[in-house]
Amino acid sequence: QTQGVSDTEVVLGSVNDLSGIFAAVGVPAVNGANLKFDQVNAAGGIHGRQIRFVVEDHAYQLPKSTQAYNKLINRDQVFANLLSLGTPHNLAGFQLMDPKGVFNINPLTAAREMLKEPVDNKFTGFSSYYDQTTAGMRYLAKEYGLTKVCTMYLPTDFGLEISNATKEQAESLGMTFVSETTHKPDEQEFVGAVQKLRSDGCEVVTMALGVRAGITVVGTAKQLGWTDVKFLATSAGFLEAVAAVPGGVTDGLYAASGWVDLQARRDDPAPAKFIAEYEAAFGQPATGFAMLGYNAADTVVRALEAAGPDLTQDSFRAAMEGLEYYSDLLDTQIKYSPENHQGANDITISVVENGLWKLVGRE
Amino acid sequence: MSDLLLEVRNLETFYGPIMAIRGVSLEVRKGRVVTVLGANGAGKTTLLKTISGIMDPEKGKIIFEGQEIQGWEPHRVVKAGIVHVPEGREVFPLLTVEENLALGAYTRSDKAEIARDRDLVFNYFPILAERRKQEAGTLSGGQQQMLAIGRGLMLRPKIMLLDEPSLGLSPLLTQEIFAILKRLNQDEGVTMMLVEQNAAVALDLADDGYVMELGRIVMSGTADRLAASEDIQSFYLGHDTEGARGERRWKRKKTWR
Amino acid sequence: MSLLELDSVTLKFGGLTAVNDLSMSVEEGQVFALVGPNGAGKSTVFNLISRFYTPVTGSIRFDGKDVLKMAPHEVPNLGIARTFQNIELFHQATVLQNLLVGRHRHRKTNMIAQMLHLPSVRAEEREHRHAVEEVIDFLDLQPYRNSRIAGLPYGVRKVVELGRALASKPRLLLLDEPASGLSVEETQNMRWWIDDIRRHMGITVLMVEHDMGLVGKVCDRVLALADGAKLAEGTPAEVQSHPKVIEAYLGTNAVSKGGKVA
Amino acid sequence: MEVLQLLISGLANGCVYGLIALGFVLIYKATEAVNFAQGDFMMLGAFVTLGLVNPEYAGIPFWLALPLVFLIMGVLGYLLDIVVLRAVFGQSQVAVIIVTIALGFVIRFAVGEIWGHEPQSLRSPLALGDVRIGELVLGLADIAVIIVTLIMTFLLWQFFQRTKMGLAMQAASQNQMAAYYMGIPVKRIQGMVWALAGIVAAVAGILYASKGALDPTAGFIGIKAFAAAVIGGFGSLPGALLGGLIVGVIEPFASRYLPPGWSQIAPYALLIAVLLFRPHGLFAQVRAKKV
Amino acid sequence: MRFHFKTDYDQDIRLFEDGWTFSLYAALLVLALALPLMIDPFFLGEATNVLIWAIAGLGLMLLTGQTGQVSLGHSAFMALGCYSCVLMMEANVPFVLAFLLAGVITGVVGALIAIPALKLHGVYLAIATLALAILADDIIVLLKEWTDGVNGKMSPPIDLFGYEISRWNNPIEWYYLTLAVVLMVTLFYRNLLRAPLGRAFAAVRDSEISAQAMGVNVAQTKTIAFGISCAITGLGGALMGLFAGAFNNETFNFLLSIQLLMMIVVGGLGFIHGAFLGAVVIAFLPQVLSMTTDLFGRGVAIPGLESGVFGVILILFILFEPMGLYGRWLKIRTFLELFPFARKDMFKRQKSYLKTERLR
Ligand SMILES: Nc1ncnc2c1ncn2[C@@H]1O[C@H](COP(=O)(O)OP(=O)(O)OP(=O)(O)O)[C@@H](O)[C@H]1O
Ligand SMILES: Nc1ncnc2c1ncn2[C@@H]1O[C@H](COP(=O)(O)OP(=O)(O)OP(=O)(O)O)[C@@H](O)[C@H]1O
Ligand SMILES: [Mg+2]
Ligand SMILES: [Mg+2]
Repeated sequence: QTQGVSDTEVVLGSVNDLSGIFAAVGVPAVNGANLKFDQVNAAGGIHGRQIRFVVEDHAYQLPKSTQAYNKLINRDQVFANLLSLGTPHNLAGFQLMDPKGVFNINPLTAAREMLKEPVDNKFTGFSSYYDQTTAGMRYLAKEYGLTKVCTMYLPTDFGLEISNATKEQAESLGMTFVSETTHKPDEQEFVGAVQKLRSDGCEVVTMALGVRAGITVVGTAKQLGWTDVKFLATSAGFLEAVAAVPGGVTDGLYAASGWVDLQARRDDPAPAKFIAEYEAAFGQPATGFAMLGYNAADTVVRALEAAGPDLTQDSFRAAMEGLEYYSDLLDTQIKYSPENHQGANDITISVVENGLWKLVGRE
Repeated sequence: MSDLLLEVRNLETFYGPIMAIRGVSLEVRKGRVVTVLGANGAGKTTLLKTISGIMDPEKGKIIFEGQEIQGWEPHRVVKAGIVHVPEGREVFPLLTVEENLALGAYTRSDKAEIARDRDLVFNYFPILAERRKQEAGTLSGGQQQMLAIGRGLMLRPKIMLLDEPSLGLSPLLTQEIFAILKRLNQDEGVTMMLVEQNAAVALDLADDGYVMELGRIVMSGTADRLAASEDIQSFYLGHDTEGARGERRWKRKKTWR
Repeated sequence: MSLLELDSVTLKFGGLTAVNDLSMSVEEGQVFALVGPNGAGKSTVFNLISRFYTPVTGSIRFDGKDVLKMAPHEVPNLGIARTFQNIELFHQATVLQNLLVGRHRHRKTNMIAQMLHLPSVRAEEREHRHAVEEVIDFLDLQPYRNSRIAGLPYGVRKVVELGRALASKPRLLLLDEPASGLSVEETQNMRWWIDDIRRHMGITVLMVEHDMGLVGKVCDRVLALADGAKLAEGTPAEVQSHPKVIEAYLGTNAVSKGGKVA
Repeated sequence: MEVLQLLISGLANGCVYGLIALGFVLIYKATEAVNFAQGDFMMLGAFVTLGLVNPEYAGIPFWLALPLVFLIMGVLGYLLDIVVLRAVFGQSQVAVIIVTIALGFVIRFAVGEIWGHEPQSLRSPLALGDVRIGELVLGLADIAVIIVTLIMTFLLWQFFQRTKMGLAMQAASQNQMAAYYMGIPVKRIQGMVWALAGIVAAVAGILYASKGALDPTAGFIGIKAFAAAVIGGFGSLPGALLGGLIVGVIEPFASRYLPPGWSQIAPYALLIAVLLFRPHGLFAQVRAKKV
Repeated sequence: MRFHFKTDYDQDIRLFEDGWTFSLYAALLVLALALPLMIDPFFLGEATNVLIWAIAGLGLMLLTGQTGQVSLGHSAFMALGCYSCVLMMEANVPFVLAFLLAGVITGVVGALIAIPALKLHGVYLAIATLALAILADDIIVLLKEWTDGVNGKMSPPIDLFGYEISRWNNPIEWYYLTLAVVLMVTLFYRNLLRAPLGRAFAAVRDSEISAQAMGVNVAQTKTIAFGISCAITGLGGALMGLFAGAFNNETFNFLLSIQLLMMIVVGGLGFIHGAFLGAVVIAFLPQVLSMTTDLFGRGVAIPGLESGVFGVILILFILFEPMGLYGRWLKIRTFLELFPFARKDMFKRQKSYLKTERLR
């Protein structure tokens, strides 16, 4: 008997941030996944099994997340977790999941440790922040010949990934690392930081900030008349709301990410369908993270289907490792293999133009 | 009786499970001074607090000018014309003397009259005028007591409930206070209910009196009658300290128990 | 040598001279009263002795030791206990606990021993309790032993405060208006208590009191204060008949709870 | 020039803290309660405005919406007092602290439910446009913040200093029983001050939202405003403003001149330093008790 | 109704008032000891969690409930306890020693911090300590050589005299370990309360001026209270970190301090029982909420529902009984004891009024 699997049901879990500082990421992602699962369940489930998706809120706090993992794994007996948010939170969860072989699929963190040993039960959805940042810097260096790179970051796992990428990869890209500033999530005034980076002569600034802060930084730089600089965000800042700030405040902001922006493609058939379905279900506009959530659920569903009626941890792993398809929702190719547990390797580079993200490059 | 101003009927007040007032009834007639005597913990303070709405009674009625006022919020009671000069001063410690007095006139709006009354208070207690800018919390105990009384006067009440007005005042000032109260009563017709440990002066000023013990009224009558009672004389006036009790340390039994 | 000596002590609050070049001395075994109009500086003198205030000039000595060199919490260790005019009890605690705090200066065990509740701690606790029960018996506080201060009438609180001071077994007791708010009967009790405190316990008493009846009966010596300076000093009778005291303090028609005074 | 720019931006920044701190102080001065939800009040005020003004919601013209916002927030503050705070009237301050913290949770939840968790921008006429004086740049919103804060502080200060109601509020905070003895309707007055705090929060929220994006966690800057109020001497209105300015100014300077990792510590380190030397803040409201 | 006829001072000094009370607590202890036999590992983990919260709560209770100082900085001391314990364990200090030393270190640091903080009262102390809690987060990041900054540390398994205890392999042993710490802390706490130091705490809380006049060194007493409080909380923090399996700077976020304060108020400020009742509420409520939402089917995950409902429940708790759960229990008990003589509105709150705390 496989944990979390019965003849009529397969239990999936997620430990997410529904009320903490990353609720803007966690909530739409969970909604997106729910949308997909509801559709699948309504259509009769997979091999006769309904999907039960249990979501726990950790509000971005570690002790709460262990509590949540304990509940999901020991009480709800989940088969797999998906979309779990936060690097340390996931790492703590591995301690419980690894001994039981519970899968961790497409966690909502782009940290490289998401594929640490034992890698058997771990799958990620898209490129890491590290790779995204590197790709973004490469693009800007090539396109504009910029060489002086700086970073602004929150002292969190997320911030550290991006600042490390900036510092470690600058040289290999023919750039020099010049300066850095750190911030707190509740900061709202960036004149000092922007002045500092400006006087240090930064040409590219990688950003690992909260969404609200990121918008303010770009706005402040504009206000102070600092125009000969490129700000580069990652998938964490790759949100419609950032592009849609009135007055063109964020115009010219770059973002490197693992997918192509949803709103920019809202007239294409797959995104249009998703946007309509999502808005009908939740009464809120669909966002990139909703799309990610939907896609992760889709990946799991495909694997469950491929694993066949006899669902075990081994059959599921084999199914995941054989998955290969083009996601027209994300506009990226998804391919897993026994050697590669990272689904999408594409990195997209976009820039804000007229209130929308415009795709300018792809790796 | 048309000149009945305040009437308390069968009042019971509790502190949680503790019954502090056990069915008290009393009457205060317009223009009279009524004193309530009683030992420690008899419930005098509780009685006054219940009348002024600071505490809620559980049973019974308080009728002021024909209106039932029990259970009212205290500020409404004040508006109706009852002012309570509390035990233990209760001044506003971080406000100046002047501001404390100004608050006494909170319910009034006639500026000229207020100014006149304030000058009157300053006239009664010149030290307050001298210290008008001092924070009330730094006044000496007696000075705070003067302020509390002065503040009560500023309200221009129909009836004043005075809880131990002479507490901590010098003998000279005690005499002056009682002279002032007498004047207020006689010239301005202010009715008073007076709780006072200094029974001699209280009975001297009062027209009627009640004696409370353990939450009940045990004796009542005109002040003169009470003053003549043997029990009152020995327990509240201390007449026999030198005589009957003398250097004896045991106490005589109270006959009303 | 006197037990307590104040030598030309002066204290100012801003422009106000609350105590003005005051000298006084209290002999061992005396009951000494400080009287004077409201705001004369009597409580301030107490606060100076308790080290809540530091005088601008002058010295305060207790049993030859310089009180001004002590921190406020060290003063009780000299054997000085006090009560407050406006009652400062630990209002959330019971009477018993209040009195036990009075024993604080007699504690012997340290924190670790107390945490482990070693036998020495228990022995000490019994000892404190014994001392406190004596005070309770003396002041007739038995009915209130386990009542919280918050629910006690004013008069009882005054007595509890006296008890708390007594529990510390002081050599000098400072009483700020011990009889204010007490009825005649209770004032009489207070008189006997003060007498016993002096006679049987051998404690010197310095008190502030407006009830001249009480002062006349229990005090050996009276000092009248006005505007922070000495007005008169002597036996109760001498001070009470001093014309300046009558004018500034007593009035011509002084009454005390126990009847007419003069 | 750079220094001047930092200073001016810092002042504008500090005024936002000052405005929130004003809300804290207001309630403290009149009730001695500490409202830990004031930051969330501000956030709520901003979202209410956003809900009324932004085209994707009600789309009412900004200036027309303002009185409506004040009304809504005032009523909310008053209701809050009636429904929640009156039940703990006369109870220890810790109870009020817990209640307001919990209230913050509820407000954050409700706002997230109604307006979502993604950052949004208020369509405020103040958000657009800068003012340039030589090399100095200031947003319109910054200037508005400075002016409004100065006016509000002055008005509130005068209100407490000069009016009968202000005096009664102070009295009610110092001794509720005695205030009742004076005929002051203590509970009603407290309700009014909560309503007033709601309005002040709305003003702060509107100005805050005009300066940048807004999301339900914006209320957390209340903590810095708290630090500001304490530095100023909790309970002093000019102190709140001064504290806000100090915290606001130290921030840009710290991030400009301190090494990364240290700059964010500055406001809190400053708070601790101030308290070390002035335990009750710059305009201390605490006195030694006379016995 | 039980009557107490006291014939001996020891009756007031003893831990238990009488045989009845003693048997009550003995039964409780037996129940606690037998708990692992009765519930599954998941709930046992939750029970352990409750006990850990209770330890941390007892620490804050000593300071806030007994001495009257409100601290919002205790998350910093939990962090200190946790990091110091784990660092020592990593340096091969035996667990028992590392654990106790972690308490001592936290206590000493707490006392040192208390010395300047002593001049502060009420809101000022609360905010200064809140600043401390916020700073702790940054300091952990700055000390990344030791603390591994934001990446955090994995908790090493506990080696108890050669016997390994790990959270996932032997939850029962973990539970007993926690229970032992709880018993020790509770006993120390009780002992303090019935000794001069405990009375000095209460004296400082109620009136600093008269405490001073009774010879209580207010500064020293507060320092000691702060120190002991921090030590206990540090132990709680160490257990919390070890139990969580992994921890970093955000684990001991200032929100933890706020939860801790909520916990002791909801439980009943000033009572040892309050810390436990509060811990049950704080640790179990989220679980209960998430189980109830599971019960109602998955539906649409409502973001932040948990903290929203949590807030509402806390508000209701306080409105229903500002004295906390234990206060309510005391009333119920009195009612039952007096039955049938209790009046219905015996516990109706008489109006109460506050006076300023700005006078010291
Ligand atoms: N807060 C309280 N909680 C419980 N009981 C109280 C409370 N306040 C007073 N009591 C009880 O109520 C009774 C009456 O007290 P009250 O203060 O009215 O007496 P009093 O006559 O004014 O005494 P005193 O002359 O000493 O001022 C007392 O027995 C007291 O024990
Ligand atoms: N902290 C202070 N600040 C300013 N003035 C003060 C302060 N403390 C006392 N005073 C003033 O000093 C004078 C002496 O006060 P004190 O309390 O000693 O008087 P007292 O003799 O005890 O009077 P009472 O009999 O009324 O208690 C008073 O005028 C008082 O207003
Ligand atoms: Mg009384
Ligand atoms: Mg005095």
